[in-house]
Amino acid sequence: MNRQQAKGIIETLLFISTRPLTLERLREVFDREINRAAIKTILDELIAEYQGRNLQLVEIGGRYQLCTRPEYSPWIKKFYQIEKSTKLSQAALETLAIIAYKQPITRVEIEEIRGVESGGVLRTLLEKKLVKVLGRKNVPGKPLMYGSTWEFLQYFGLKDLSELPSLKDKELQDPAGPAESVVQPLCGDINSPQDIEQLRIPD
Amino acid sequence: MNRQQAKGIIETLLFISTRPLTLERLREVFDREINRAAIKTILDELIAEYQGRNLQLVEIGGRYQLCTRPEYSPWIKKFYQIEKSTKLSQAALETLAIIAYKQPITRVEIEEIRGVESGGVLRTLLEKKLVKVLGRKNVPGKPLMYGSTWEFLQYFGLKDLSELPSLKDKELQDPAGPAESVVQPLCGDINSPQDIEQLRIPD
Amino acid sequence: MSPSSTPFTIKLQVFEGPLDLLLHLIKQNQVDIYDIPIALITEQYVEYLELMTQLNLDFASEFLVMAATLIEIKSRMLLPVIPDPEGQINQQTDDPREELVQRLLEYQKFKEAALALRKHEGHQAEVFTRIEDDSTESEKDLFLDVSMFDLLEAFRRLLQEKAPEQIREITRDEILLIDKLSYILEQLEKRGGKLSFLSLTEGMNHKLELIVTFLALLELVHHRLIKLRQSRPFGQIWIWKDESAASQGHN
Repeated sequence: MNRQQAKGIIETLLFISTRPLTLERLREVFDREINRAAIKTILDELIAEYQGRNLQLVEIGGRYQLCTRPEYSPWIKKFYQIEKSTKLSQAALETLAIIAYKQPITRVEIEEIRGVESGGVLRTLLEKKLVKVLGRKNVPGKPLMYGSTWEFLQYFGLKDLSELPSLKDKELQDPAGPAESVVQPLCGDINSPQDIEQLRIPD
Repeated sequence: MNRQQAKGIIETLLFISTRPLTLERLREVFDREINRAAIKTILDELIAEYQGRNLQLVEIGGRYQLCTRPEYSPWIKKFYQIEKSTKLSQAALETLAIIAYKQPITRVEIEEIRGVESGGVLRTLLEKKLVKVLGRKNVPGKPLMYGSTWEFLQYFGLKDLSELPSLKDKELQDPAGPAESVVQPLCGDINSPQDIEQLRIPD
Repeated sequence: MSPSSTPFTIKLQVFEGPLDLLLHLIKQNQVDIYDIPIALITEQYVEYLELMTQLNLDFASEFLVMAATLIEIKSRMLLPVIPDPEGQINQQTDDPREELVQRLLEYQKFKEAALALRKHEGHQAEVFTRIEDDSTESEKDLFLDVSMFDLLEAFRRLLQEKAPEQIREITRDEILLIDKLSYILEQLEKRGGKLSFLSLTEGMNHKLELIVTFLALLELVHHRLIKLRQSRPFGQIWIWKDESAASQGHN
């Protein structure tokens, strides 16, 4: 198998799949006889080639997908008579932001930050698969811990969690005051319980 | 609307549609403000451009469709086979859930809950190593008892069985609904025969 | 009914919680978040709550808790600062507002983050992928990419939507899967090949019966006799006769 053929196969598979594909899934088709690096190079080449085209190849959360360009959406909507898409509520968006930056996080910890009961919003997010249960926290009551999903990245078009906008807020930063810790998006393995930080409970 | 934009729109529509499109159907999206000849020219241009690519744009019986090239079909078939084998069917998922929550459990007991013969599904799950034989139940016939495996935990990203979501968890419940648990995860040692509970369908 | 047509009402409903309302008041008054004039803010905060009450608007109990907190802070501000046993006066920990300021700052960060995410959401809503072909959909129904939560969720909703009216002893052979299978197909035939899940389960109050019906549906999907469709998440589930499979003579 030469490289050009492998590229053709990869582009073909990206085209026929209606779902985004991981590098590993693509490798399986070659019986893993092509190494990851080679596939990554081909994918990067394809992404670059598509930059000059009417379609685009995007990487989201480690998955690759051929998709349309945003500027053509009015015609797609017209063609398929798609109505305006429903957006997430402010409450859902807020909760989602907290989960994305603070994962793994429990419901009580989310409510601590939001200042309001958040069970209903959390349920909606679970149903929409934008968040998932990561496990249980090792504290009394063993509450569930939540984190963001791959669908979360897709919904917002993020390549990975490191692409989350930074939380630093200039306006509210007090230069004289104690250095407010900037919450950094978590990029690594978020499943290990060591990563759990105790949130201070205001009394 | 310039010509380049019209071309981008046409290519985009051909891409997202999995069915072949007629020239007339494409014209509708422009409110028929572009004449047939102009659209035909754009389509012919696109066909020519795609000749140097890994995908192809074909005209069949007056309909246009973006599709793959025949030489890639072996890989497409392989890809779909992998897709199919790596996903669990709904029946398998059902059975797996019953085993996970009710282990150790015999085939007959599973079938009592599901109401259907489950030998085939059980075999698939055993092959995929998602369930394993835990031992024999001390009742006439000495039927085999099944339980979940380490691979099961891995598949669902669970640390251990205690992480299985329980319906008692507040977040997973409807606030309006009754706080009632249907299935409880088993947390202790599941290998001792004393733990065997007679299956009962919750009422 | 509340007079929801007044612009005032609409504005009130925007607040996601007490912290949101407080941030609004701080911004409106153009005061320093590190030096909140607590008497002024408390007064305005309580005014808002009173207004909401007058307008008969529901607000979460957390709003009331915050009002109490504000009033407590206000009264503590009036007390003289007492040095701790070592005779130290710690401005940082002794300012009764400190706790609240930290909470507001923390919440503010995520409010901003949500705003940034909103932009991403808008952009991504304009990107489309290939539309799934109908002919492959029945295949997709069979092989779902699901998590454990999906299953439990499906089950939970099923059982909760139909809270049992009465619990009675029933013998196992009273509800047979085969009966439910034929019942579903019969109902489908009666209603021209399309049936909503809700109307199918109408009048079924016993959990076991619902469970068996649910399993019967899955079984029919498996044998490609029916298709289950949902046009959107949380939407009504529709049961369709699977014409394609019938013509192929699938068993």
